[in-house]
Amino acid sequence: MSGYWSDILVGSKSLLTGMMITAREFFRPVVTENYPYEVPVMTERFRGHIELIPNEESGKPNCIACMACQRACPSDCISLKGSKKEGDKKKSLDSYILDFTKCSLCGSCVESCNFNALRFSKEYNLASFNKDDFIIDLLKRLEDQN
Amino acid sequence: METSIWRPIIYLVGIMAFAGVNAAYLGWCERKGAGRIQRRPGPKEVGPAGLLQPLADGIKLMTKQLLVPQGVDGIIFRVAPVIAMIPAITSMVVIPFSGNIQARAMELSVLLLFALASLAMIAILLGGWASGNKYAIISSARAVSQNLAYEIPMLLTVIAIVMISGSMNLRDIAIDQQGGFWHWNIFRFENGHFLYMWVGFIIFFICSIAETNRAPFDMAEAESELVAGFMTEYSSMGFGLFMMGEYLNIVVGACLTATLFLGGWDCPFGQTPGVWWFLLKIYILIFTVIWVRWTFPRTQVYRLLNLSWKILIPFSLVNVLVTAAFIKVF
Amino acid sequence: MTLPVELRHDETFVLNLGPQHPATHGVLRVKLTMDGEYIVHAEPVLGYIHRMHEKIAEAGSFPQFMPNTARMDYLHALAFNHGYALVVEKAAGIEVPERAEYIRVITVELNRIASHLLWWAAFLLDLGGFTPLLYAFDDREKVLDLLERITGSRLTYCYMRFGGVYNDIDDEFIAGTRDFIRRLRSRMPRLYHDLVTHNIILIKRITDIGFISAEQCRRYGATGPVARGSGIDFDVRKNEPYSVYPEFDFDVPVYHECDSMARYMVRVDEMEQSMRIIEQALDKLPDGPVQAKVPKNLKPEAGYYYSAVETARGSLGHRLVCDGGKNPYKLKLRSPTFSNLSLFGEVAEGMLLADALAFMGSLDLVIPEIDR
Amino acid sequence: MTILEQTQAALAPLFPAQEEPPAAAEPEGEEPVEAATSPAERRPGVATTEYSRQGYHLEVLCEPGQLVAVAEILDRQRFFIESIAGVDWPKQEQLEVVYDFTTYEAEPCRVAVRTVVPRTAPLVPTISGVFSGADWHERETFDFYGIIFDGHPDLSRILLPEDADFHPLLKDYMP
Repeated sequence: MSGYWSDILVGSKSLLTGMMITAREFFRPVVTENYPYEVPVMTERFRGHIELIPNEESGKPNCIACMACQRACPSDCISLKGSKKEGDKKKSLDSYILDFTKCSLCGSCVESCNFNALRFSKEYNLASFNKDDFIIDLLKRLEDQN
Repeated sequence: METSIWRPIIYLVGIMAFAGVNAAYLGWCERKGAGRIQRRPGPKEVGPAGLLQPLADGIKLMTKQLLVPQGVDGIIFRVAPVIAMIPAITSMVVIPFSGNIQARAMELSVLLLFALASLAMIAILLGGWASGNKYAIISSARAVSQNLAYEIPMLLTVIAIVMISGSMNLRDIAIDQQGGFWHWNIFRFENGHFLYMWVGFIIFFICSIAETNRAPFDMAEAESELVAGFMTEYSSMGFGLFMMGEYLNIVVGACLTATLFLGGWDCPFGQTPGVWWFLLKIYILIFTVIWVRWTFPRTQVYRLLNLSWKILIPFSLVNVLVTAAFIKVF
Repeated sequence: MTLPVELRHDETFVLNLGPQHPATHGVLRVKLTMDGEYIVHAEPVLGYIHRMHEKIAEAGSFPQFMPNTARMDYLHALAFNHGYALVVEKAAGIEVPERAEYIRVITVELNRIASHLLWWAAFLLDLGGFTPLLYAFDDREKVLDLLERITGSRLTYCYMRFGGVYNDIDDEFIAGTRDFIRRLRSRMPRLYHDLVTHNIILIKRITDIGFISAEQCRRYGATGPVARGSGIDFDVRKNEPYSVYPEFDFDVPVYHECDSMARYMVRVDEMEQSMRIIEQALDKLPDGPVQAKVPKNLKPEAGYYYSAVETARGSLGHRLVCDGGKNPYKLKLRSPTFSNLSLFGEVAEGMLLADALAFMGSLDLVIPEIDR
Repeated sequence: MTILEQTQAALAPLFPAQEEPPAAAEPEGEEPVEAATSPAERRPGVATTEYSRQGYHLEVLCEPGQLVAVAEILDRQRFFIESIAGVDWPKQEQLEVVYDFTTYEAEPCRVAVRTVVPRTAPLVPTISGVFSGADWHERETFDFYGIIFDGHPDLSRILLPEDADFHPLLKDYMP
């Protein structure tokens, strides 16, 4: 019987405490980020899809088509072609296609690159109705940016 | 007067409008309230502060197809949502919004309200049954046992009120409490003696939450157990009507609580009474219902019945006896 | 209190709980044979998001499987990273620099707090309380921000490397972590406990529900908070210390009630213990490199290897078989919830539907980890 | 006596022929190499392994027929089952099943039980009667490798669809 009364008393008190807590929260400011109006800043290490790093002087990609990233990729997202142009010492890039539909953003490619040619982009608004939008030509992307 | 024919029409339109606006905007209030409690803004895109959200929702629901799944009882399935609305709207007829705003002051209005409240449960039972969905049937069975269990303490507390007021007319009960908050049933002083009617008020309030199937007693909907309970198979306005019915039941419950315990349209400080006071009271009560919903987790079926049979019913019985004794002795 | 079942008649029916159901937190299907609201027989049906990670592991090289580990238990991804890194390091004999070990522990424990916070939120959601979910998410968001800062992603981290971690942590992360701990410590009693733990509805709802005896735990191989809620003092971090866990002073919360409330309390207490570990690790954090020299083409010696780590849900085992090649010859993942869930059928028998769902919530299921 | 020694002692009577040589004779480093390339070549027996390198203390190689007896001994020693892993050795025409046991006791002790069966007739007795938890693990191994666990109450697909007719973790399986 004592359990009965203490249940009622302790129980009612706990319920009132709970209501007081939600009441307190009711008057506190909202913490929601107003997403499309307030755009978050991505952290420095944010792993978006990859992009090519342009050479500081020439603006051309640093990539020398060594294929390390292609080999490192666990899901075969990357296909690139390179060739040695007339008069150049190193190979340069002909095409760099990222199949983002398969990418799991693991960053193995960036890690494998020894020539400072790849980095993560800060793009996170990736949504489309068309699957083909995610087969990204990084070379073209770089040219468009310049 | 020649207005006699207009009177029912005016009231009908008035009640319908009141019911419609309430059903629509309580949804908005609930979402806003829940949002604030959870420290998010709630609906805010459609119109200023999301005020047009109910309109958008309504249009969406009305333009959608009412899916009638194969194997359901077609007629009952379609009729059940309408049945859910009837008691909610009809109940409004006898509610005294103020001294002169009341559609019909019936002698037995309390009785009528309780009869109608039981009808709301029938709608849930029919809807769940007709769906032919196992979740829906479980939900209906729960709703029935719950409503049965909670009608008893609710009625018992009301009996105490009726004994004090000596009337089953809501208008008379409200008039009996005029003249400031110390006259209200909840704080009632009778011949210098304090009647512990706040116990009855708490019991009544808990029961009204349970009767309207609101959290933490929403056993019938229990979205994490029964998906959406009796509404699982409903789409479009079938779902919409159930939702409206639910909100209207809350409004009726709040009106009843305000009339029975909080002095109806009386001003707490003994000044000019009016409909505004009544509305203020019911919206405070409705807010409390929303507040409760977004604070607590759900109870369990047998805990719920335990609460009713082991705590609320004994307490309300004692409440009736004590009240009777007070009235007899003093 | 589980009520005794009395089958008065044999009118049972089958209720398919899932694969799409709010309480299964993913695509788990439970085939319930019901008598009214009582469960006569419960059989979980798995495999709706099975992705055959073990075959993928065999197809790629050792480092190439690392991203996949985070995709099994997406709530405690870093522990899966850690477990896989440990077994390969064991096989290949790689030494991990001390700073990297500390960073691993800090991040794994942060992730454990995030995981428990999410469990707490989702459990309350199972019980019909929606508001605690958003409070917990508010705190979890802080953890995710911290982890995003150093790992670059918010959920599927892929942060560990053989012989170390991907990136070093910075001062801002350390300050942020300390802030977070302070914040959670202050919110814990006032918000979490007062609102939920001491709430009479919750106490009545989950006390004595889902009784799992210690013997049952052993027969089914249950680990983690499920076992610890049944009075078994078993935590891989203590029993088989790995990484730098022996250097820290922390307790393993054990409750003997064997019910859902006990499991609830274990997890809530574990958050506090994780915070203690993080604080100590931050205090002791040594300087040095975070990545050892590891050969590019990793070819561990042939043999059988096993390694276990403690994830938020229990003991995660990696059984690795190498044949001397650059791919894992066989990688078997022992997922904790797979074993924990196998208890469900036996325990749920005779329970009410609502209680069974509360019990299921207390097991803390993460379906991709069960299905792998 | 430590749990390790107790278990070793309890398991010893099962392998009478092979009492003497176990851990003492062979140096640990090379043993797994041999074992991995040709699992069948080692004789049945109990051997300690190097915990710091391999992550478990005791390795039991047994005939499929001895499995239930081993499991019962481990059950009496209060072990619990962690996992069951299949391994395919197509060159040797063999399938191997690796059982992992461990204990809740404070002193760590992990036991791996390995057994091999011919690839053409992969029949292993079930231990789900001893450890209820083995039920699902055996179903999973059946699912992936097609190993039949004799006496299992419900040996059906668990992770793959019910109507799957392949065993994906076999090395010669190509999707």
